[in-house]
Amino acid sequence: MDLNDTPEQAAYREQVRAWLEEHKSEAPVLEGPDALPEDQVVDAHRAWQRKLAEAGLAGATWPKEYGGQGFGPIEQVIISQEIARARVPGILDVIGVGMLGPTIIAHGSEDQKSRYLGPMLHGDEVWCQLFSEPAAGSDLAGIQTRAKQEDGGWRLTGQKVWTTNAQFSAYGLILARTDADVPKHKGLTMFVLPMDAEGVTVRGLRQITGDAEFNEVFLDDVKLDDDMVVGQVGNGWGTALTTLMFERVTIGFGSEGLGYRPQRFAEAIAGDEAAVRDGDVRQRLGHITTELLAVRFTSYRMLSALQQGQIPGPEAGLSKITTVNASIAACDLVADALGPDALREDTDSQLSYHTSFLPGLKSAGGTEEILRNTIGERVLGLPPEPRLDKGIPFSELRAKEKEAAAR
Amino acid sequence: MDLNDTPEQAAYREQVRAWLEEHKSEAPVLEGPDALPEDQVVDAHRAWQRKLAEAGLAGATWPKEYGGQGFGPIEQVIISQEIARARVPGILDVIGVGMLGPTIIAHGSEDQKSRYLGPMLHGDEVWCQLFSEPAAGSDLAGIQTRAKQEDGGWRLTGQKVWTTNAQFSAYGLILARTDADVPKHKGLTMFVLPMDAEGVTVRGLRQITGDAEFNEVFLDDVKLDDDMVVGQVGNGWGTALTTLMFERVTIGFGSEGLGYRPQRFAEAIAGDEAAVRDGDVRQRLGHITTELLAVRFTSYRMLSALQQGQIPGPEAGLSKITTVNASIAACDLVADALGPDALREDTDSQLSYHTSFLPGLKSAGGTEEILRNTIGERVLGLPPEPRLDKGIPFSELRAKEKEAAAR
Amino acid sequence: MNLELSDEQQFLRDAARDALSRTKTIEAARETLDGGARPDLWPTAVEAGWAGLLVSDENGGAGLGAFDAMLVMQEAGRRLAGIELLGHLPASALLDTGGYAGIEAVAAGERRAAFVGAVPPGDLDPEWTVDSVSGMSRAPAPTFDGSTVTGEVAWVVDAPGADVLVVVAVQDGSPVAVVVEDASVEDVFRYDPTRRLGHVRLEGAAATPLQADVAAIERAWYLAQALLAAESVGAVEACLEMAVAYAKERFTFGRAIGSYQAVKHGLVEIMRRGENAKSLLYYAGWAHASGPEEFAIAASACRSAASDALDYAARENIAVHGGIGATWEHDAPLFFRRAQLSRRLLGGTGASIDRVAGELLAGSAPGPVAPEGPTGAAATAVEG
Amino acid sequence: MNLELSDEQQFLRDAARDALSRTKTIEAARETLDGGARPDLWPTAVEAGWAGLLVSDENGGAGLGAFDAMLVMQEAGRRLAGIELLGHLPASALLDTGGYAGIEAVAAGERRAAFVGAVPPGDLDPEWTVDSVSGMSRAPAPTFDGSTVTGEVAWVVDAPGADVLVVVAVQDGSPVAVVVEDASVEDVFRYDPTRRLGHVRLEGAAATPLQADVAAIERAWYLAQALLAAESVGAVEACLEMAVAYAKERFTFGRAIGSYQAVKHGLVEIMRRGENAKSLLYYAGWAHASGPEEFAIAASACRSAASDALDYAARENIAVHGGIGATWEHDAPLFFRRAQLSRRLLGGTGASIDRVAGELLAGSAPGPVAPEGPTGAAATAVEG
Repeated sequence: MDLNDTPEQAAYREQVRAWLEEHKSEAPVLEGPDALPEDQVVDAHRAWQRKLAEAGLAGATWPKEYGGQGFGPIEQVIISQEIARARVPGILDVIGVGMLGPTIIAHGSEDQKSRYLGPMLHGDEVWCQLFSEPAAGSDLAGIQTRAKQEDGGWRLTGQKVWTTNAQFSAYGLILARTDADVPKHKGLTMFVLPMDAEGVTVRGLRQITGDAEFNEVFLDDVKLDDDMVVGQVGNGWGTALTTLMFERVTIGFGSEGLGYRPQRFAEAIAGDEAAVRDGDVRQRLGHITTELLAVRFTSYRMLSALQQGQIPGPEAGLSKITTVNASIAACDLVADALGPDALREDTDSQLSYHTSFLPGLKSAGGTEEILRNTIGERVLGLPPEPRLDKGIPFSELRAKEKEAAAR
Repeated sequence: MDLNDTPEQAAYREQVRAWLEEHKSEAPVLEGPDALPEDQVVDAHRAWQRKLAEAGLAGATWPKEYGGQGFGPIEQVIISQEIARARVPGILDVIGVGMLGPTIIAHGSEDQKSRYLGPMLHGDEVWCQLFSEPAAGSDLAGIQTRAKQEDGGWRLTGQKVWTTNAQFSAYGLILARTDADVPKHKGLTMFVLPMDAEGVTVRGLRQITGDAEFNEVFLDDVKLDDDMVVGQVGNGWGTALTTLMFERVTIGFGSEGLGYRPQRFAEAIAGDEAAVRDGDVRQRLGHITTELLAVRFTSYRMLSALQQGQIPGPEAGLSKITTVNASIAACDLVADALGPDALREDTDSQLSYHTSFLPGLKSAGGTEEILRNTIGERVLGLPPEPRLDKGIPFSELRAKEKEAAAR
Repeated sequence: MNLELSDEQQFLRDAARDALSRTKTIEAARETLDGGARPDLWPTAVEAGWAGLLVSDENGGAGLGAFDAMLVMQEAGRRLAGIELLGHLPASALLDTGGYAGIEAVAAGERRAAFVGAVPPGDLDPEWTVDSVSGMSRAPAPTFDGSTVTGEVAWVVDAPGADVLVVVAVQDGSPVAVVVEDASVEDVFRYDPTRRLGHVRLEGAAATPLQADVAAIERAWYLAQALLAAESVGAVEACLEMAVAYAKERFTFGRAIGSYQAVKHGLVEIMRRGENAKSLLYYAGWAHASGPEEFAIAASACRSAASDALDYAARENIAVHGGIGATWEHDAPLFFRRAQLSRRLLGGTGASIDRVAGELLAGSAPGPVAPEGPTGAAATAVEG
Repeated sequence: MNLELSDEQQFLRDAARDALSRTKTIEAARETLDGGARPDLWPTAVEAGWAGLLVSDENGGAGLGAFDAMLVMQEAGRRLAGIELLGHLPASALLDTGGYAGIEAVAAGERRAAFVGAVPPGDLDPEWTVDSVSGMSRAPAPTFDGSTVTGEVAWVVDAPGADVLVVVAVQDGSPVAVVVEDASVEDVFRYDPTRRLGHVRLEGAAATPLQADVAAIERAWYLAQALLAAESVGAVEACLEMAVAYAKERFTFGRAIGSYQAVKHGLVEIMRRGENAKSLLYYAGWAHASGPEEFAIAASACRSAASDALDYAARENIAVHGGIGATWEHDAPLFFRRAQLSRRLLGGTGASIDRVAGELLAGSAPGPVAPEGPTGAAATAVEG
């Protein structure tokens, strides 16, 4: 057991640190009082990603032939740690480089790889993930966006939701139903969607916070050529699973990835003598800290396993559950300690923002219930719930549901 | 809205109080340093029940023709309150008089009523409830005790469990399967079981506390005549529901009936200055007290509804959930405040006893999960879970389960 | 014993529901959050006669009880109606019994009052204190010198725009309730668009003392707690209805989500908490009318149960709705905002819970003699 | 970075599992509760070499680290083995570095040691304190006058029958670790038959000081916390196995109960808590070896997570089993008893949680620089 770098890792860390030291003055300021004007943020961030990519600090785990370094996860973590240490932003397109690029590497055609991966890595073309729909969240395979085949291509109609970055993306990876007459997991296909195609409309979706953290994307008879299919027609679910596996790795990093650190909450109350001396405040803070520290070391365990070539299982979702719930408890604690003043929305503290934002995060990336189901069944080997949708053609299933809801 | 007695109720209360004042010296001492020797407790308690019955203070809600007073629930509560106030025991056979007698009144033959109700009310014959089995707890209708018909009677074989008072009961009301070839709720029949019948064995069942609070009852080819059937053959489930409805009323009285009062826990820690000043201890005590006070007023609401002739719904189970969980939290709090000393088993404080006893109580009278299911479906109108056992003959069901478990 | 609502109470409740349904209060809350004007519901309250609810007949009021006022608050809570009764009602009760000359205008709602209360001493803290602008450290109650009052009270509910402030202050160590008609109130907005809050700053403001003993002043504080509780209970019921309806119509994996135990049990938990809080409203209502020595613990228990229930209900409502429940256009976030701010008002929920513990530890025996159930014993509940 | 167990660690763990499986420890616990004799497992510990686990090579020990000791404790916890290592190991570490003459006999297990520790000062309490016989009010640590030690320490784990006590006392305001070989120890039994507890009473008992600075004395205290945590993690794993197995074989309404969400999610919650605690064992092990300034927060977090996880697991295990899980013949109650008593030992779990908060508020930055995940940003986790 060793948390320290091997000599090779230490050397690599030194190299990354040196590059960042030299270039950090070129990094854009995205937050705080010196932040760039909002309308310059995306372009500045994009330019910074290009520099990181040129230095080999973006997509380090991608194979060399597609512009990566062919590194393992530890080196990627070293990059992330050093970026955090230098207090500069990471890349702009974490969804593309972290999840969608790897999906194209695994399932895309050679033409797709050579066309899309380079611009993605360099931030020239940002990507978004178009999976979720209003009626397909927890039950992701219940996708209703239809793709009808026609000569040499497809026509897509439907609606996607919870799409991060759609407002400035060049492309999206979209999951659509190409066959409604087979059971629901079987009739799906994955496509590349140019976001500027005719019939694509992006609309910001305001959250409880008042900000549009996500988008809705509407598709009205959007034409796609055959060469936009990723993987095989009808195998969209299998392709999506690859994306979700990479998402899982990210989720496994829980509070670390989400930036909810215990100090942040402690600092908020440390100035109030009565709070610091209150037994209830201290117990709650101690509990929250314990949970968030545990997530940190769970992520090290996962990283260690990744490094040994193991694929993380669904238990990675536990870190997301822990992080979200502990962070919710922390916001609650701070508001109890500071009173209504903790809920002011016109400051930099972001506590009020997180108070509003976190309840929605409970449902993102799989609700807690779905995660617990999956872990119970796949990891603990518990029997599944009876499934009423198994083997039933999708079109029939919808009709049944409508009927049941009407009762 | 009025919590006070009407003039009639006040007059009745006065009358009960006067009787108790006059006779309380005759009441047995069942607990504490002056308690009777253990082997005299049951007989003394039985004699006391007889006196209460003769004074009209047992089974007051029973119809007059069966020895009751034909009163409503408020008068019964007045009796219970005055008994508590006088610090004397109530009746011995609360299960018989409270639940099984009313079941016989509702479903029994005239012969059964005239034979059994009188001695039950007077404590001459104590009764026990023989429903639960090792494999039929939450899923009570899954009963496996078989009753095979033969000339003029039945032969019963099987095992019952969690039977309170079986060790000194004269009779039991027993639910058995008379037909395994119909779906499980349909093949059941209720019988009167003389506890001294040949083939009946009672064995104390020790709990986590070390005491045998319950019994197991084994039935080995026990012969019962036809006149022991209560209600109709095959309608045992319907008969059992009557018993369970009366049980629900009792459960609805939650902490009151169970005797978990907030003062009791407060007293345990009030002497420790550090505990009294600790913010965490105070928050926890405040929460627990709030929950237990709520149960008290929920019981008043139920009583008020009962008095208007309404039958309590499954939501009465919420009081049991609240009481048990709040009491568990209270024991936990006291042990946190007092340290290991709270767990000594050789004192009168009973805190250690309750610490051990309460986890088992979670499952008694319906697990929390079953109660929440029922309330969700019957009160909130939520759709039921898919049922895999519906309409399937009992014998087939068992075979299926065995097969599934073996997988 | 009879806990059924009387015919008059049912009428009062139904009339409140009807009157409040005429304004789109929830939609208005969302618009206010987006910068729109706050709807003025005070005329509705005046028309319905709620301003004088707790004022005696002879002073032009309806002479009703705390429980009746709670019924109205419950309806207001159900619709997130930003009506100024939470501040007005406790103030009006003190003005009524305190010999205030302008009481009839207050009862008629021509003059709106607000209660600038203080937390009574507890088993550990001998002082009267008020909420400070930030932090758990509490501020001393304002001081009264016989003619003027000085001090600062933060987060006073319904203070902005009130014509009359009833301020709890301390004179020579004893509490007094004084009337201030010309105070400096800083209008502050925090998180919940339905709530009017003010920081009241008094620097030698002219003040007239009311006839009110310590018990009456304490009683007003706990009345405010009970009214806030009632308002929260109404909001819990609204959340439960919303979540149950969605759980019946939303399908995943071929089943309505309400058929899954995780969802079902969560909804039952909203109900459990809501019903507990509701039972405690009866306790507070009874204690206000007939058991004054228990009103402190009853109102505090009621407030803490209701605040916690609403916090739970608002969060669960969002969770049951999934992602959509956290969007701007949905009603669930408005209830969430209400829950979060309400928890921190009037001393904060934690202080109410602490008060319950303090009262219990100090030996106030809560509750009248309790029934032990028709069959009177524990064992029945444990029979399988 | 590599958190995999080394081959030696895997061997140590497997050997422990094997050695402990030779005694029916769980059955023995039940019999002890019923008045039977407590099995003596010390010979097993001696034979396996655990007595000298933390003693350096040159003093006849194995010279292993805290994490290795935790692996052994985890196996002991899994089987409720009442082995006296929790008292012995921290004591042996102090004796090893403190220049104790009889260290080789201690390393060989010929003489069993017990640690009579004290809670180090925190951000609010400047004193060294020990557990008192009853209540939250803490007692001062014993005092040392240069040759004798006086004071009373309650609920000392493994003290009865120990040959050597290592007592943390205070001399002129500074902590010292002293060796006492002739102490009065009252054997006390509380609730968990597998645990040997003693009230240690020292009235001018002859004592020899060890060479141990404040850091070493604090370190011994937190080592005890980490070992208790490891033991609890093992018990959590046992509860989880037991409950999962039953959930697969018990049927209600035609389905295995493990297929119901309420049961399934509860079992996953045991796992979540157990895995969190297990991750913190790594933290404590790492901090003991390489991050001494974080050992206090790491061990305290680890102990609190593990104690809470075991409490939850033991209760859930009973609940999943239904009525049968609360009967005398079942193993579940024995784990429950273990959980309840363990929570209250060595200062109590609440004190550990408080210490985590105190360390954080005092500004000890926990944890090495943390990875932000391979893709390094929050947004990915929120993508539907």
